[in-house]
Amino acid sequence: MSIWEYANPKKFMQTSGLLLPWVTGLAAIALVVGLIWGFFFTPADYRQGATVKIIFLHVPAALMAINGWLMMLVASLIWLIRRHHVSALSAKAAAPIGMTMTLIALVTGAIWGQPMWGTWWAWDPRLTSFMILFLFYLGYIALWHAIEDPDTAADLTSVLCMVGSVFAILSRYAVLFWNQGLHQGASLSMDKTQHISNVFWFPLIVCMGGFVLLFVALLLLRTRTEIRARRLQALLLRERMA
Amino acid sequence: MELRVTDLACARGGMIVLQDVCLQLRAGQALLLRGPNGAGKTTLLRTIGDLQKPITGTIDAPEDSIAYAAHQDGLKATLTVRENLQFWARIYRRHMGDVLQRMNLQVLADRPAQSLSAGQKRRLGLARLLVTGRPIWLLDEPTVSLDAASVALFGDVLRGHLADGGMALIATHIDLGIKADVLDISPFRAQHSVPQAGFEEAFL
Amino acid sequence: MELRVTDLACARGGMIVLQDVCLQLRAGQALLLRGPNGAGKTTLLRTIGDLQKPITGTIDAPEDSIAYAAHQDGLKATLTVRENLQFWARIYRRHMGDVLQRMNLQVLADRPAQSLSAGQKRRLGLARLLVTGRPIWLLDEPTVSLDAASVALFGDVLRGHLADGGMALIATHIDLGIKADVLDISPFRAQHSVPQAGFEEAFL
Amino acid sequence: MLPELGKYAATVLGAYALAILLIVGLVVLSLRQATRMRDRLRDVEERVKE
Amino acid sequence: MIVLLIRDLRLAVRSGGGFGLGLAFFLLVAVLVPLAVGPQADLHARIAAGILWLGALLSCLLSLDRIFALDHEDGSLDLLATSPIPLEGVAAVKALTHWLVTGLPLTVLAPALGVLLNLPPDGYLWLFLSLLAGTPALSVIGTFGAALTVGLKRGGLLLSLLVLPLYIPTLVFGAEVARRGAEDLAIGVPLALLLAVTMGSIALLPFASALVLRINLR
Amino acid sequence: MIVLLIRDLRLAVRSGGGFGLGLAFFLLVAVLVPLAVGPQADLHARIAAGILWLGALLSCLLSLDRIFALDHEDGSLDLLATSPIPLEGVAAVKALTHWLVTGLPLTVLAPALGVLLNLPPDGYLWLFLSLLAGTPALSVIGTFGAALTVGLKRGGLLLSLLVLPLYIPTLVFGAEVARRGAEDLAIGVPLALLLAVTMGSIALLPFASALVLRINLR
Ligand code: HEM
Ligand SMILES: Nc1ncnc2c1ncn2[C@@H]1O[C@H](COP(=O)(O)OP(=O)(O)OP(=O)(O)O)[C@@H](O)[C@H]1O
Ligand SMILES: Nc1ncnc2c1ncn2[C@@H]1O[C@H](COP(=O)(O)OP(=O)(O)OP(=O)(O)O)[C@@H](O)[C@H]1O
Ligand SMILES: [Mg+2]
Ligand SMILES: [Mg+2]
Repeated sequence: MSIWEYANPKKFMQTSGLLLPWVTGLAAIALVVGLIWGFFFTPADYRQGATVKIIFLHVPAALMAINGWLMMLVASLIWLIRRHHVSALSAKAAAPIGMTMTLIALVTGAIWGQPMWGTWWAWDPRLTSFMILFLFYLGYIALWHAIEDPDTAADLTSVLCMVGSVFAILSRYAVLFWNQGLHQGASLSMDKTQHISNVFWFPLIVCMGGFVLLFVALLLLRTRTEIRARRLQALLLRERMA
Repeated sequence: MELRVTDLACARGGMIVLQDVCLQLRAGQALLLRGPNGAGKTTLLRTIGDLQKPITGTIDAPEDSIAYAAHQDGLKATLTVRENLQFWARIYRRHMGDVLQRMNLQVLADRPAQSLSAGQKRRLGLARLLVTGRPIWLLDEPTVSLDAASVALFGDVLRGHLADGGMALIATHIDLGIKADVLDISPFRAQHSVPQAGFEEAFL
Repeated sequence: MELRVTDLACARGGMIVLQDVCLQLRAGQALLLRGPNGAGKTTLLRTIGDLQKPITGTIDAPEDSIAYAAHQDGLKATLTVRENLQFWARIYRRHMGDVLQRMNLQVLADRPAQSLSAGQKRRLGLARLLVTGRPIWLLDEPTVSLDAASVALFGDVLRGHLADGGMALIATHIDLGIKADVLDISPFRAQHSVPQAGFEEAFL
Repeated sequence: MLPELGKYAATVLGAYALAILLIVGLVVLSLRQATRMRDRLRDVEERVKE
Repeated sequence: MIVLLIRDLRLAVRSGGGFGLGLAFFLLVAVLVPLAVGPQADLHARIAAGILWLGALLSCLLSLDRIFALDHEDGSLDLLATSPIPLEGVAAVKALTHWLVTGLPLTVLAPALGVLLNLPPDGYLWLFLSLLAGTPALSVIGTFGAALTVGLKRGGLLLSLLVLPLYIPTLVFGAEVARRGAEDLAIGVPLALLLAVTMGSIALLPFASALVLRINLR
Repeated sequence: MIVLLIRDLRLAVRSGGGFGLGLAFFLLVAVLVPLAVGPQADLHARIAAGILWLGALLSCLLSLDRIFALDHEDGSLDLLATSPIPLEGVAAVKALTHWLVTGLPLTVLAPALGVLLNLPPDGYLWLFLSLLAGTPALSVIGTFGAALTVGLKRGGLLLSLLVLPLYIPTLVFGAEVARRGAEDLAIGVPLALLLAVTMGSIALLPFASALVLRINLR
């Protein structure tokens, strides 16, 4: 059976209906375990003090903010190439989740920045590119809402997502060029020498898993809502025409 | 040269409006589309004019042979009548010739389009068809706002076009005074059977 | 109650279009304005409707008694048919009553105005007249895009309005199927004599 | 009950509170939209069947 | 007239929101300024109050053309003019709607954007208050400008051009209040002047707008 | 396609000029910034290059909605789509017209406005060159945004919201060139990057615009 089967809305509704409780449960468990572990059972860092505990929200949220956009990009491509409605609707469903994740990363980062750098906000490239990502999400969502016809909206937002991705990457380099920053580099990668210590590493992994699952659960839920909205619209239209 | 539409289904606002439309136009023939308000005449013309995609079915026509005249005339308010026509003539790489005379626009030729009355604008919009040089005309209520004299004038122009081997597909509620077959599109209204359990139907 | 226009001259785009227009409407009377394209029908209606000032002459009508329906219907695309009508009803401090039924709009009541076809939009535009509750209607080509059934429907509505003591002044090129006097406005076309030496005339 | 947060208590608690607020907000919003849509669709499906 | 207000608010919300968009534009300007002038925080702190005021003004400006143009295009302005509501009322309601949809949300958001631009902490309150006092004037003046250009197709740019000079007093006093507030100086005089400008505009300009509308509809 | 270019230029000139208005808006921004941030000359000198770039960008932005909307409203876009000209050509011509009417005059005027803002003398040349290299990208990207929103009534604000994030790379590199030029630093790298962005946009975006237009006309 090909994977495209799941692009059939009926099939998708069945499968996602089965999956949803499990994913939700796992997400809840992972999040609760990870956050409690991180919040209660990790020591304060010798340099950053207790603020290091923010990492368990900040980093997973940042991760999902970027992955959310990537997911939208892939879904948009699938829609443009194979015209599976579910994929367009899932892109629509993902946008608000991604935007919230971006917002969480920004807010926790800002709160963290206050004690660490002595300022809520600095025009560091990482932060700036997140702000820009936030703007891209805003524009994408606004475009979805502005267009009446669902297929046209799907087409246009897909094109915007693709063009936007190119410009988002360009902006990232532009911003890097513009200002070399304060923010720590990505030290998550395994081969880095300055790997953060295991005390923080393990709960962080759990939290990241939790955020991924949370994203998937919300995505399934919202995609189901979008599919239903689409069907509702079609039914109402039919009723009117009859 | 002919226009042949087979088994066409077309949609508007996400709903199939017409189904199984078949029609055929031969050189020199005109066809009047009839149907009550909301029957789907505009939708059908836009689909044949390649402004929207058909849901199913085929439209066979020689390439670059269709000229479409919509409810709106596409006039530029600040350009004069002559400049407006000349622009379209150049776009279609043709000469204007005596088109202004034929649509009785010579006295208005140097007035900006914004200072025309409703019927005068319409005459200019119809004159555009003549400079496209295309054989198949799709006309959506062409005589709206025209007075009797102008309707007759347009009738002459249309007969001339047909005599030259042109074709015309015309949606209208009023009598144009030309000899033409009539196609009532009400029978093609799409049957919206209540969808079954499946979800696929929800997605058109 | 009556509408009386005496010695009216009105201008469009800085040019006097009509001169010495006199007309009179009594309760229950309808008057059809006839005239070729560009004769000045729209200009006359706009002047009587107080959307532009007359150059000379007077327009006598009871205050707040005129409702004007232009080429454009003033619909809000994102509001539904019912909301559109309700808005105007409230503006005129009246109730909608059975207006939707009378214009055969009940099935469309909850659709946004943008999803209507040309003729359906026009029906909604005409329904607005009914909720204004004003006795004098100025109608500029009211039946554009309407199919035969809707024209008949509107004819009924109009007859009802007249029977209730209303009045209507209608510019149209086509037959509405109601009994009414006809006024050809061509004779009122302004004489553009070359202005004499003085400066005043040049400035209208 | 709370772990020792030192002088950064407000910072850490604030960050957690805001982040959790945002997550919960999104979840609640999604759930509400989902139930609403499910109910509306069910109503209409039933009406259409008749 | 309440009816008109309700309809306009509903239209604003339905059409995918003049609501959110003005805010988003404001945010964008706040982000673009540092990208344009470079990343020095001290520099930002010095220009923050002024730039935020300018950003608020520009977002107002961009939404002005919707005030009358939509109603004019679809013919409802003609119909409103012949309706029992006085045109003065229409103009006032339109200005109020514009402020509710644009000025008010901007005012609320502005302090948050102050963070982005390193606005000194003392400045937040005064920025907020100065915008609260000044944005109504922006809406009323803008409505006048919109009424002036209502007949023109896509007169957006001309509108901006006409309105910007009229905005200058509001901008100068408003930005002065916000700046002095941020630097902890006395703000009494500019605040009083700002309030005077606002009150005066609100009291007089709707009449001017109605007059101009009447001329434009002719 | 030349015909289309000529017609559009003629329309731009006749309709009382997108020509003058873009320039005037640019001028106004340059005047308003000092009024908003206060009268310190040293401050102006530091922000001049950036603000002028931002002003140029905003004036471009304001005229974007005219690119397709006028043609869409009066129906000529439908007619153009069924004409022998490919839509890619239409999109390219529209972008070119926009640049000729807006970007080019802005570029020429910018150094003069530099005077108003105390731009250091070294900066004039680089400001001019960076605008010359960057404004075509602004027009092309803007055309894409205008094509996206063409079906929407008064989509002006949404258009700004969609386009501004896309403008960021151009703005950053452009302003960087102008700023470094004013401070006598090396400008090779940002100028090269700016040119790359411009070239890339010009080469690819007209196709995206045509695609989007086709979808919107459906
Ligand atoms: C307001 C803005 C901030 C944003 C948008 C932001 C964004 C990000 C992003 C995107 C990552 C993910 C990096 C990756 O996985 O490769 C990250 C990681 C991180 N951030 Fe932030 N950040 C912000 C502020 C801060 C502040 C103020 C601090 C603390 C001083 C901080 C500390 C960290 C740390 C420790 C990591 C983990 C780095 C690693 O080991 O990978 N961030 N941030
Ligand atoms: N955006 C939309 N959403 C839903 N339905 C629509 C939309 N636009 C049009 N319709 C419907 O599609 C049908 C066909 O419309 P169309 O404009 O083709 O009719 P028409 O035959 O041209 O009518 P008329 O004679 O009034 O011009 C109508 O019933 C109309 O209500
Ligand atoms: N802005 C303008 N400048 C100059 N002349 C104008 C202007 N607008 C209209 N006219 C002229 O005024 C005359 C009257 O126009 P009006 O629209 O009143 O005619 P009408 O009788 O309504 O015609 P139709 O039947 O075509 O609608 C026409 O000859 C028209 O060309
Ligand atoms: Mg039609
Ligand atoms: Mg007329």
